[in-house]
This record gives sequence, structure tokens and C-alpha cells, in this order.
Amino acid sequence: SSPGGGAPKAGGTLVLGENGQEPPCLDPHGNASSDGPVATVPVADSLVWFDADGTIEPWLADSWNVSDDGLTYTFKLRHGVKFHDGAVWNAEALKLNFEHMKDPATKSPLAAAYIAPYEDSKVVDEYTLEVRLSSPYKPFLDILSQGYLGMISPKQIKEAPQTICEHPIGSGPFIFDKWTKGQSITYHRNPDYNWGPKGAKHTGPAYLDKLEIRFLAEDATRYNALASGEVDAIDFTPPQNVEDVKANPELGFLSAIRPGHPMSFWLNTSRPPFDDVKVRQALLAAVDRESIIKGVSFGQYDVAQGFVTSSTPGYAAALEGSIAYDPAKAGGLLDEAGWTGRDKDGIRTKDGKRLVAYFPIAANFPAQRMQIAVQTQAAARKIGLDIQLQTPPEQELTDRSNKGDYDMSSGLWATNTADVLWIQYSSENITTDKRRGQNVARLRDAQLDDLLERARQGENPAKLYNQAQARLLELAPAIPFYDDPRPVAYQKKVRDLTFTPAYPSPYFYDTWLEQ
Amino acid sequence: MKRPGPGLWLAVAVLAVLVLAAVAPHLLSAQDPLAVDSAQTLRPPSAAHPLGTDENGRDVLARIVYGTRTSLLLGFGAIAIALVFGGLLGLAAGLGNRVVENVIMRLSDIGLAFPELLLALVVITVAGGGTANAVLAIGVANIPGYARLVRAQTLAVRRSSYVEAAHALGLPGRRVILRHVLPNAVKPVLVLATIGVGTALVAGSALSFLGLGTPPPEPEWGSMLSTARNFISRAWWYGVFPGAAITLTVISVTVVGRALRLRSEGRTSW
Amino acid sequence: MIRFIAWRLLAGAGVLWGAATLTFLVLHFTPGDPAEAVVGGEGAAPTPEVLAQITAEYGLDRPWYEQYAGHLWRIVRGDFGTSYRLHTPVTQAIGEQAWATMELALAAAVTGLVLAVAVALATAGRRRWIRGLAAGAELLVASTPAFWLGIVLLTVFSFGLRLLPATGSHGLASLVLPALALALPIAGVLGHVLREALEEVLDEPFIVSARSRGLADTTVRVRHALRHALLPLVTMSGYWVGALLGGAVITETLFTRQGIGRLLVAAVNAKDLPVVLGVVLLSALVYVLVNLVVDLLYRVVDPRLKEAA
Amino acid sequence: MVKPMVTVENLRVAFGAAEVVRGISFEIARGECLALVGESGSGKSVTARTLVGLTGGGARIAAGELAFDGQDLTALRERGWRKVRGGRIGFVLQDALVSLDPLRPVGKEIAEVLATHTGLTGAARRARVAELLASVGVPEPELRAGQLPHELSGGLRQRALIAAAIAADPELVIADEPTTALDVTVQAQVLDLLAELKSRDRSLLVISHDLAVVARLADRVAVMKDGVIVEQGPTGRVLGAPEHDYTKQLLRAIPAEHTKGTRLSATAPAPPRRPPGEVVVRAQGIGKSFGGRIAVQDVSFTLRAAETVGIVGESGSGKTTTARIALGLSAPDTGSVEVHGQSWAGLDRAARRRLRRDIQTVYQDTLAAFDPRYTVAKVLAEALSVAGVPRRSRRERSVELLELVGLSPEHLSRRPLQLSGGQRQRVAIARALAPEPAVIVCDEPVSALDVSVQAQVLDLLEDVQRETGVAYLFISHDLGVVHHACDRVLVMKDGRVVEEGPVEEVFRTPAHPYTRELVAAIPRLTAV
Ligand SMILES: Nc1ncnc2c1ncn2[C@@H]1O[C@H](COP(=O)(O)OP(=O)(O)OP(=O)(O)O)[C@@H](O)[C@H]1O
Ligand SMILES: Nc1ncnc2c1ncn2[C@@H]1O[C@H](COP(=O)(O)OP(=O)(O)OP(=O)(O)O)[C@@H](O)[C@H]1O
Ligand SMILES: [Mg+2]
Ligand SMILES: [Mg+2]
Ligand code: NI
Repeated sequence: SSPGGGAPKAGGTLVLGENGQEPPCLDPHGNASSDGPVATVPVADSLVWFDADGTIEPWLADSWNVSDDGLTYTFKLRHGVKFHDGAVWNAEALKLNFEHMKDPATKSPLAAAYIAPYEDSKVVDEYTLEVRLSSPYKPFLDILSQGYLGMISPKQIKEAPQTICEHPIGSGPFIFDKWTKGQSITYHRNPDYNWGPKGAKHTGPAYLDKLEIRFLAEDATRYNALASGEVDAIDFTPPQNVEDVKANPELGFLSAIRPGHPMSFWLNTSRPPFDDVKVRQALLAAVDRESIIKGVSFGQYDVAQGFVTSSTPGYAAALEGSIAYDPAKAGGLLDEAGWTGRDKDGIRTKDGKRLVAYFPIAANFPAQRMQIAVQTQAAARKIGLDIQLQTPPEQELTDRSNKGDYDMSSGLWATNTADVLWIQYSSENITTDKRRGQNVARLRDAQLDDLLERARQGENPAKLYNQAQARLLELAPAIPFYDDPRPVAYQKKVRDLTFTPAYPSPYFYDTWLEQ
Repeated sequence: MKRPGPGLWLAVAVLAVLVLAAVAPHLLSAQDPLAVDSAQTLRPPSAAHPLGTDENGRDVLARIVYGTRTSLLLGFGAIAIALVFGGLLGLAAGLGNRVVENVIMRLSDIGLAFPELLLALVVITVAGGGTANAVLAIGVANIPGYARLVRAQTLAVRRSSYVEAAHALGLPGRRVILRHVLPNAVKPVLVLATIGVGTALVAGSALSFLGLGTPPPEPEWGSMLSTARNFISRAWWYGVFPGAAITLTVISVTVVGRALRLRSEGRTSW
Repeated sequence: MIRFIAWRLLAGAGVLWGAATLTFLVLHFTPGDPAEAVVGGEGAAPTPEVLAQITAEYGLDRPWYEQYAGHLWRIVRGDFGTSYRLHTPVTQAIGEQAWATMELALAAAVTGLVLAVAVALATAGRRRWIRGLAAGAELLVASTPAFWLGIVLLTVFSFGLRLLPATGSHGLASLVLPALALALPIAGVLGHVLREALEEVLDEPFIVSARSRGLADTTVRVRHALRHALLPLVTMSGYWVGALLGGAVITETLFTRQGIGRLLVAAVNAKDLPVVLGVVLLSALVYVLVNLVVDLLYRVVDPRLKEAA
Repeated sequence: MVKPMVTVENLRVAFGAAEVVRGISFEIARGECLALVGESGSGKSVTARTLVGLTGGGARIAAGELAFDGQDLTALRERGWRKVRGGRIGFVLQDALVSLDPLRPVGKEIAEVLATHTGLTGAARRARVAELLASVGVPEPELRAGQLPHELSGGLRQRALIAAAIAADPELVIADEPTTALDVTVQAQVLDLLAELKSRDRSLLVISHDLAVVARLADRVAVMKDGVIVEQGPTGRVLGAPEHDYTKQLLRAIPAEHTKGTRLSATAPAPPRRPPGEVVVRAQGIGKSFGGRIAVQDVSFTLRAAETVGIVGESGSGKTTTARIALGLSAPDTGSVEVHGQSWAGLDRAARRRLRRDIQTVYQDTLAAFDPRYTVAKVLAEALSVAGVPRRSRRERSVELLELVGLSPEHLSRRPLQLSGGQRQRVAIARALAPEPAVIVCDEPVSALDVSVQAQVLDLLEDVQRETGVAYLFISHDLGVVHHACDRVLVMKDGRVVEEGPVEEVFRTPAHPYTRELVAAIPRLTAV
């Protein structure tokens, strides 16, 4: 949050320039885009608040109780909370929200999967709800603190669920005004608001009269809109402009590393050539991640040290530095793996087969990732591995990724728990006909499965996640590149702009404008 | 006939360089267009890199030179497809009976009414990304337009006295079409085609802008330009030079095309 | 005349039907499961129940001809359906975006035409260096991608001089740069064709004849030559209408304007058939109407055609 | 002495390196008519255009003096020219068929002059336009004023152009070949009109290749050749007692009744005539209408080998239409045409094509009749290929053909636009001769030729006929030419043949009133 003295003043409109990932639907439960929470959190409060240090604080729930078997959660809810349409926040409302997330008709792309173990719930009294899970699920509370699982008016869920996408009604500090698709979303202050999260700096209504989120997809446009004063703050400050921002006395800068899985290139471990751990390790050692990341981020990003980001609870700081750039070792590993031949282009061969890896990428592949891909490709070439970038059409890409028809794939997964490792690497999460999973590396390792499952069930997660990270370094199912930051830049007159740590995105409850 | 002016010679020279770049790029640039250097990203023009480097530390000059083949393929290939198929359809519509004409014209109406971008997306959806498909996409999207133009021309030429004179001479119909109708109907369309090479190149870069063009790391002017826009505030050279390559190509093609056309009509060139 | 218009409208309906059919076939038979697309994207993790729900709700499991007939029948009845992706009625989804695109396309069309005509009129048949300069400028803008032109315009007028807003679609000021970015390449092509045509016309004996009556040069150009030179532009209507609508996508993205171009791209990527059908039908309708108007104009410009019909 | 209206002294005009007008001088007094005559391409039109400052792009002009009514024309800027053009000098361009804006009603073109140079407004202007059109002999002037050029016949267009030129009642009227598209009756009317201008003290500069017209209108004549004036003087003197050889040659070359059977050009004597042979073309009751308007009705004729049949008649009377039907290029609504006893209607495509080789044509509009991209060599080679001449001997044969029509091998590489009108017409004749057909349909084959070249061509046609026995269907508005060249003649009016017979008979004792009118209107040089 911004430094400087003075008492907060109410009033004014803040305009935030967002990147172009405009959610197709503003129902928090109905979207999965990275701009989802920033747009829905002003409207919809969450059940609990996640603090930057990983502790869970009360918000719309005053307190909670977890049964010993980890299957029953009993929530005591806050009194006196009202939704923007006048509906009352109570146990029934929470139950309806859970059911709304699970309801296939909501077509939830994310929330439903996050609460997959949710079985049903029972209204104990007006403000007490007992939730039953089908299996122990330690990260349940962490997940509930994310904006994707914000609370929507029970009245709207019951009476007009089809309107939630267009016009979400929640209990948040801002009331939704208008969504000009492709352009902006506007909100105004909720004067009755008096139930801010524990982590907030103040109580009562928000300071800002109005809030506008403007979608500015082009990096250059977004940065210049800030520099020229057209907007008050921008999200996802382009790394090439961060230095300018920092050098500009009129601008402030705020950044947080997103918890979860770092931006990585996953290697498909279920088929050659990356079914051989030596080949994976070789590639990992062949890529000079340090210099690549420094170049593409103009020195702004931290190189990932493992398979969760440094801000994720359970991050194994002790393992830092385990991945080293060592092309010589890479060559040796490939020799060991039997890729000893060379063709005329210098690509390694084994039994007459070339060492090729196919890397299909999407049309809207971010420019930076493209840079990393190209430089990785160049590094791999040096050790005799031919990475072929392909641009199949979007739909074919989905088909191929569902079928496992690729050797490399890229991405990150932001979530505020080390359970992200279960999401990404548990053999249960390999996509099949029946189930879509996030185990893009298609890793199947009994030891890892066991560690992650046990951590999930609540048994000493700190230690288990540590072991899992160590195990992953051996398995090398991905090249982790950088810990994805959420860099926000703003005019100095914007004060107390903060993040929701659960899914770092700008949070405006405490924010005020110095005139 | 007037002697060709310096502009024409310049244009011919540019085209010659382009052809050389397409056929033997290594003669024009000693650098490897794919050689990544993470330590040398976005460097301004210097002795080592006359036109600077790109975001991956690659030599911009080498990428422009090596990108010539793909870029020219995109420009000329797409227009060739549009001209050949548009020309044939237009000719068929202009010469055929009412049924043929109506079928072709309504189909081309559908083609024109169908958003060009969607058409391109369709080709790419069906056939996948890549240069060849971008050529196909842009070419196909341009077919109906050329078909319409050629048909209009064919109708006019068909009614002209010299075609009638050719018939009156007792020439076989096929020969009249081939020798008289086709060349005269296509001639004015060529004006558009020379500039069309440029618009096709541009369309290719628009596809790159939408992520549907030539896949990396292959160099291609349009996709260079598209990537360069992200760095315009830091690296003007990255966008300006590929842009200049496109413009220079278009101007040269137009100038030479115009001179050839005027000469074939027996008029002097500028 | 009435018969002509009626016939053209009938043919137009055929064009709409053809475009709709093509759209359906393309979206249906290209790879990819729409259900996946609807909830797809990086960061999404739909559950099997959600996918099943989408498949059932949108009838994606029915044979293709049934789906085709279903969509067609729906549209014939005037019901454009609900967007798979946005969960809102298609009419609303398009309605929100259509005006912005129309506004942009109209502004660009007018700007482009006026520029092309003005430059061509001013330079056709002049000294060689003037013509060369104009031709060079035309080719420069015609061969500059709209997004690059847009970036340059933005850098100069918005970021540099801070004269005009960079983003949004409110008001006239925010229309200037996008309209220019869209209009300039089109003006380049049209101007080029127009000037070549003008130069041909200016050589005609009837121009000499008009001059011999003591008319001012401008009068000769505007009153006599321009009309003839406009004919090729009219023939090219298909090109520039397409260029306007196609170019709109790029311009909309760059300037963060609303518009059906971006809506279409997003819808195609998500296999959002109802929206794609809606946009295609709208743009086909615009094309049909513009073409009709253009053909009527053609008859005004070239009265020789009147009796031919 | 009164100041002359126009003074030209030592005028030189060059295009690029070629000087096309090489130092000519003349004067035109008030109320006087000067005629410029001479060879095609000798610089007549260029001289005329220079007087209104419209010589053309890239022209370099030098003159000792170039003055109009005492005003130095060389000093005029654009603004100054505007006052002179149209207002004080009316100009009728040579290319009447294409000198009107095809997209504007002709009335507007005339009104434009009035708007620019007179104070007339709205209704007054419209009334004046109608008056002007009537004065140049346009029937139904109000209706015509609203029509587009293509709705008017060539003659009407030429008259509209004249009306525009005289609209502002200019002091000088320059008329470049003002009567080429007119049949003799209308021509007479136009000449009367121009004569009337003269009587009102207006000056005239008339350019014509028709010496009869010149004789009737001009006070003085200047004869041009190769960019210089070779002879100049009072009309009677120049035409009656020419001094320069070229003038004498011109006068000799005029075809007319008294030249029949004689050589017009100074070439070797012709082979003996053949008697007419079997019938090669037989037209029976042919009729054709366009959109309800009858163009041709119940026309019948026969054409025998080695015979020339002429068709005369006013513009729009159906001459070209008849020819096209005879050629099988357009199908008659009624009746039939047989060539060599075979009816066009009864033949399939291949048979028609074979038959076409036997019946060739020379088009009225020679510029349009050639593929603009083709060189003369290609044009002729194509025609020879139809005749089955083997590829290797085509060039040789082409040269022969060109020499036959008075052109040289250097013209082989030219394209239609690079030829003068007269040269094009001769190439067209060469093309028609190439397949050695039995019949040639000639539609105005000599209209663009100055009399000396015209003479050569007419002689050539006759020679070929005597040698090969080819038959001609010969369309012309120049009755002198018809009289000279034809054995029999059809007189057409409003799509019907009103009179038919041996040419001597028809012209000497015309039976039909229209024919009588025609013959009476023939301008005769002897009338001077
Ligand atoms: N604009 C021009 N550019 C170049 N050469 C020209 C131009 N106009 C005329 N000429 C040339 O000047 C010469 C004289 O042409 P002009 O038109 O005066 O002939 P003319 O005496 O009127 O002949 P005709 O009786 O055939 O009309 C010709 O050789 C012609 O080719
Ligand atoms: N294709 C056509 N469409 C409509 N009307 C036509 C067509 N061809 C000829 N006509 C009309 O038929 C009539 C006869 O025309 P034609 O060309 O045969 O006249 P012509 O005797 O050759 O006249 P000219 O001496 O002016 O060449 C005219 O009224 C003309 O307008
Ligand atoms: Mg002349
Ligand atoms: Mg005729
Ligand atoms: Ni051109």
C-alpha cells in the first residue's frame, strides 16, 4: 500500500486499466479468467479472508469448525450482512451459493472443480451451516477465500440465476452499475457496507464514490494510458515499462507474486522423448533460465526455484538453487539416455529416430511466453533437441491437449495453496475421457501421489509438501521459469491500493484518492 | 516511347534485391536469423547488428532478409490464388449462360458477405496455422472480389467490337476467349493486383496480430511487425525496418507493374 | 425499379441463407467440442457434470442436420438464441456492440472516401513529382498494417501530444484515431485506383471539349472527370465494405473499442455458434444492403445502365 | 485595314523531339472563314487546339505571334483562357463521337457554356438550349436535351457539339471536321448554319478533308502537309487553279460520278474487269428490331461475285445493322441470309466458323475493332492463321498485305493506338483481305482517310476485285465514293430499302423523294 500521511478522504472515481482478459461472465462462479476476481471481488465478499502469511481470517463467516475426520465444516456466519438487493446473508444463502457453484447449469469452469469434494450441507440455524465433504480436503478454506467463490445474493440465485453473469448482485463494498462489454465495468459505493474483512484497514463503506475497470488489452496502450493520466492505475504493468514507472516520481508501483504454480513449460512424461527422466533433466539443465527471464522481463521477474512460487504457503525455501544451468551435464544426460547419434542438422538421434519435441501453442500465446519458447528452443537445439513450435487452431489444440498429443505445454496455475501440486501432478488429474485434469505433464508417480494425497487430507501438510517439492525436482516434469507477479502501477494520488492476497488482484475497499 | 525514369530503375533494383534475398539470403546477411542471444535483446542498430536486434537478441537485418521468401510468398501467393481462381470464376460467370452466371455470382456474394476475417479463421481452423495456410486463407478470402471484378470486365470485353471482329474472322471460340477476352478482362484487374500484393502482406500481418500467421521462430515481415508493436516505445528499429521492407516491396511492385502494363498497352510509362 | 429492388432483396435473402449455412457447417465440422470451448481456456477446470450439462442444454449431441434445422428454424422465427459463452441473448450481445462498429465503419468509410477523392482529384494528371509523392503516400498507407498505423497514431497523438484519448468508444474525440487508422489503408487503395482512373479519363476528348468551353480546371475535374473515375470505386464496393468490417477487428482491439469484430473473434474461438451466426447474418445483411445502395448509386452515376436493366 | 481576328505567325509545336507544326502563319479577318485542309497527320488539329490553349500534355509551343483580337494568347494564364474559351472562341473537336461526356445529358453540356459565359439562369437557360439545338437542326430539341450521348446517333452528337460551341455566340468558331458523321442532308443544314454565322461577322476556322465542304464554306483555304502550309489563298483560286503539286494531287483524288471507272491514284493500270459471277450472298426479307424499335425491315438484296453493292442512307437508317445480319453476327428477327447458298440460321457453330472465312468485314469503328494489346503483326498473323497460312510464311504475307494497302513493314510493330485513323482503317482492310474471302462487308471503309489516301484504298479495293473476284457490300455516307465504287446501290431510310438499282440510274434519275433529296444535297466542288 502506498506510503504517505494524511487521513483517508471519501469521494472520487478510480479508473483501473486492466489487461484484455475480460471475463465472459461476471458470475464469480461462472468464470475462470485471470481478470475475474478483480472484477467480481468489489461486488461479492468471500466467506473467509486469506492473509498474506497464509492464515485464514473471518469475513462473512465469523468462525468455523472442522471435524476431526476433516469431512464436516461448521460455519458460524456474520450477522447483519445485507446483499445489494436487500436479501439477508444467512446459512440458507451460503447453502444456495454452494449449490449454485455445483449446479451444472451454472456451467462453472472453475469453482465447481475447486469444491469438488462438497457433498451437501445442512442449515443448523439461521446463522449456522454444516457442510459435509465426500473426502477430506484440507485446502477447502483457502479455496473459499478466492474471488472465484464469492457470495452472490440468494434472491438472485433463486429468482433470476440467468442474470448473474450480466449483473452480479453481492454484498460487497461496491455495487455493480454497468458492464460495457469489451470496454469497461463500473461500480458505485455501497453506503450500507459495514462488514469488511479482518485484514482491511478500516470499517464502514469504501472511500471511493465510483470505480471503473477498463479493459486495455494492448500493453503499450495500457501503460501510456497511465502515463498520460487517462487512468489512475493499471494492472499487469508491462515489464518493459516497470523501470519507467519506478523512475517516474508521479507513479507508484505495487507488486505481489501470485501463489501457486510458476509459469512453466510442462513436459509430457507419458510419451517419448520426455517419458525418460534423463531427457527431462537434460532439458532443464540446458536452459539458462536466469538469463532468459532477465531478458524477457527486463529484469523484473524472479526465476522460479521449484514447482510452487515463493509466495505459496508451504514453499520449500531450503530447496532454492537446486535447478542449475549446466549444458555440459545436459549433454551427458542425453548420452546416458541413449541419444548418441547426430543427424546432419546436429539433432540427436537414437535408433534412427530424431530427438524431437512438439510444442503446440495457442493463437493468443502471450508475447513473453513466445520469447521464452523461442529461446528455450534455441537452447535445446544446442544440446541436440529439436523443439518444434506449432500453431494448430484453438479447437484442435484443446483436442490435442485432452488427448495428450503434445510434448510440451505451457502455463501457470494461481491458487493460494500448495495443493496446486495435487492439481498439477497427481495422477488422478491426468485428463481422461471422463475427467478433465490439470496434470498437463501427465506425471504418474506413486510416491508423489501418496505425498500429495496425504497432505490434502490434512496430515502435516508443511512437511509433506516439502517432500513433494523435493521429489518433483528429481522427476523434472516441467521447466519452471518464473514466479508470476501481479504488478500494479498507479498515480501517486491513489492511496492505500492493496491486493487480495488469496488471488492477488487489486482490491479497492481501503483505497482513497488524494485530490 | 519515353525512356524509363530513375524511379522505375530503382523499383527494378529493389525487386532484384528481393528476389536475391528470397533465393539466396545468405548472400545478403551473414547472420543466422534464428540465432538467439538472451544477452543482446532489443539493441539499437550498431556495427554488429546494422538494423538492431529483436526481443530475442536476433539480428533484425538477418530476419528481414531471411523473411523475404515467406513474406513474398504471402503477398504474391495469396494474390495469385485470388487472381487465378477469381479470374476463372469471373470469366466463367461473364461468358457462361444465365444459370452459370447466377450460381457463381450468388456464391461470390456469399463469399463477400461472409466476413473476410471469419473466412481466414475458417481456413486456419480447418487447415491449421502456418504460412501456407495464411496464404491460402488470404487468397481464398480475396477470390470473390476478384471474381466480381473479372466478371464485370469480361462482360464489357465480350461485347466489344474487337471480340466480335475475332469471331467474324472465323476464329474458334476457345481461342477468342484465350487470346482476346481473358487478357483484356484481366488487365484492369492487374492494377488492383499490384497493390493487392501489399494488402495481402498486410492481411498476413493482421493474421499474425491475431496470432494466426507464420509460426515462430520463422522470420516473416508481418509477424515481425506484429511483435514489434509491443516494444515500440523501446525499440523503434524493430518495427520501422520490417515496415519499410513491406512498403518498399509494394511500391516497387506497383511501379514495375504499372510500367509493364502501360507498355503492353502501347502507352509510354511514366 | 421496384422490381429490381425486390429481386435484389430476394437474392439477398439467399445470400443470408448461404452465409448462415456456411457458418454452421464450418463451425460444426471443424475439430473441437463446443462444450469444451464454452468453458475452456487456460485456468479453467470444468467438471464432467458441467460438460454434460452444456452438451445437453445446447443439443450438441443431436445429429448435425437436426442442429442445423434447429438453428435455421429459430432464426427464421426471429429468435437468434442465447450465446453459449456469454449466457445472454444474441440480440443483446450484438446490440451492445453493433453501434460502436457501425459508427467506426461509417466514420472510416467517409474519411477514407473523402481523403481518397480529395487526394486523387488534387494530384491526378499533375506534374510527375506531385503524382509520385501522392502515389508513394498512398502505397505507404495501403501497405502499412492497420495495427501499426494505429500504434503510430497513438504514439504521436495520444501518448506524445496527448491531443486525443487512446481508448474507449465515447464521443467524437475517441473516434478520431481509430477511424483514421481504419480509413487510411483503405483510402490508400481507393485513392490509387481512383487516380489511375482519373488520369485515364482526363485524357478523353470530352474533357478537352469541356475545357474548350472555358470551365475552370477544378470544375472539369469535379463535374466531368470524377464521375467517371468513381465507377471503378463502385465496382470495388465489395472490397471496401469487407475491408472496413475486417479491419474493424484490429482497430477495435488496438483502441479497446467495443465492436462486433472482437465479439466475432471471441465467439469463433469459443465455437459460440449462435453469436457467430448472428454476427455473420448481420454483416451479410449490411453487405447486401450496401450493395443494393451501391448498385442504385451506380445507376445514378452512370445513367446508361438504367435502360439496360 | 481592320485588325484581324486571329494572327498566327511562325507557329511551331513540338511533342517531345517531334516537331509536328513547323512554322506556319495565317490570319483570319472578322467575318471571314479560313479552311485548313491537307494530309492526315499534317498538324491541322494541333494548330486548332493551340488556338484555344489545349494543345495537349507535353507540347512545346513557339510563335512569332499568336494573337486573338489583338490579345497575345501566349501570355494567357489559366484564368485568362477561361474567359476566351467558350465565350469568345467556340471550339468543335474532331472526335465528335467521344467529345460529349457520356454520363451527362447533352443539354447540360450546352447549358454549361451558358452558365459560364452568360448571365442566363434556370429556365432561360433551358429555353436557350432548346433554341440552340433547333438551330443546328436537331429535331425535338427539348427531348434531346435530356438524353445521354449514347442515345443519340453520331450525327445528332456532332450537332449538339456544334450547338455548344456557338452557344455563347463567340466571335470565332473553330470547327475540326464538323461534318464527318453527317449524311449529306444534315451536312447541308450544318453548313448553312456556319455560313449564317459568317454573315453575322463571326470568324470561322474550318478543318475538313472534304474539299466540297470547304469549297462551299471557306473564303480562303490553307493547304497543310507535314506541318507546313504549302499553299494558301482565296478558295476559288486554290481549288480552281492550284499551284502546289500536293494540292493538285488532292483535287485529282476526289471520287465522284465523273471519276467512275478511272484510277484515282497515280498507280499502275488495273487488270481487266470481270463480269459479275454467281450469287454469293442472298438476303431475303430480313428484319430486326431493338426493344420494339424497328431498325431494319424487309430488306432483300443479292450480291454476286466480283460485284460491289453500295448501301447509302441517313445515319441510323439501318445500314450497319443490315451488314451485321449479312455477316451472321446478329440474327434477324425475320427473313434469312444465305452465303454460298447456306443459311446462317441452319448452321451449327463449326459450320458457321468455316463459312465466316468466306465473308470478312471492315468495321465502321476501327479503333474498337482491334484488340488494343495486339500489334499489327499479330492482328494480321491471326487473320492469316484462319486462312490456313502456315506459320513461317505469315510474316512475309503480312508485309505483302500491308504494302497492298499502302503501309510499310515498319507498321507491323505498332498497336492500334499508335496508328492514325487512316492507317488503322487500312490495317482493317488488310485484315479483311488476309483470308482471301469471297465477300467483304465494308462499313465506311474510307471515312477517316484524307482524299489522297482514300483514292489509293478505293483503287486497291477495285484491283483486288478484278484479280480475285471478291464481292463487296459497301456502306458509306459519301455519295461520291459510292458513285465511284459501286455497281448497284440500295438507298435506305428508316430501316427500309426505298430505292434500288444500278448506281448510275439511281443517282441520275432518282425515283424516290428521299433519294432525290440526297442527290440534291451532295456538295459539289464544281459548284465553286
Ligand atoms: N498529344 C499528342 N502527343 C503527341 N503527338 C501528338 C499529339 N497530338 C497530335 N500528335 C501528333 O501530331 C501530328 C499532327 O496531328 P493532328 O492531329 O494535328 O493531325 P491532323 O492534321 O488533324 O490529321 P487528321 O486529318 O488525321 O485529323 C500527328 O503526327 C500526331 O501523331
Ligand atoms: N445494339 C443495338 N441496340 C439498340 N439499338 C440499336 C442497336 N444497334 C443499332 N440500333 C439502332 O438501330 C438503328 C439502325 O442502326 P445502324 O447502326 O444500323 O445505323 P446505320 O445506318 O449504320 O447508321 P450510321 O450511318 O450512323 O452508322 C438505329 O436507330 C440504332 O439506334
Ligand atoms: Mg485532326
Ligand atoms: Mg453504321
Ligand atoms: Ni498502379
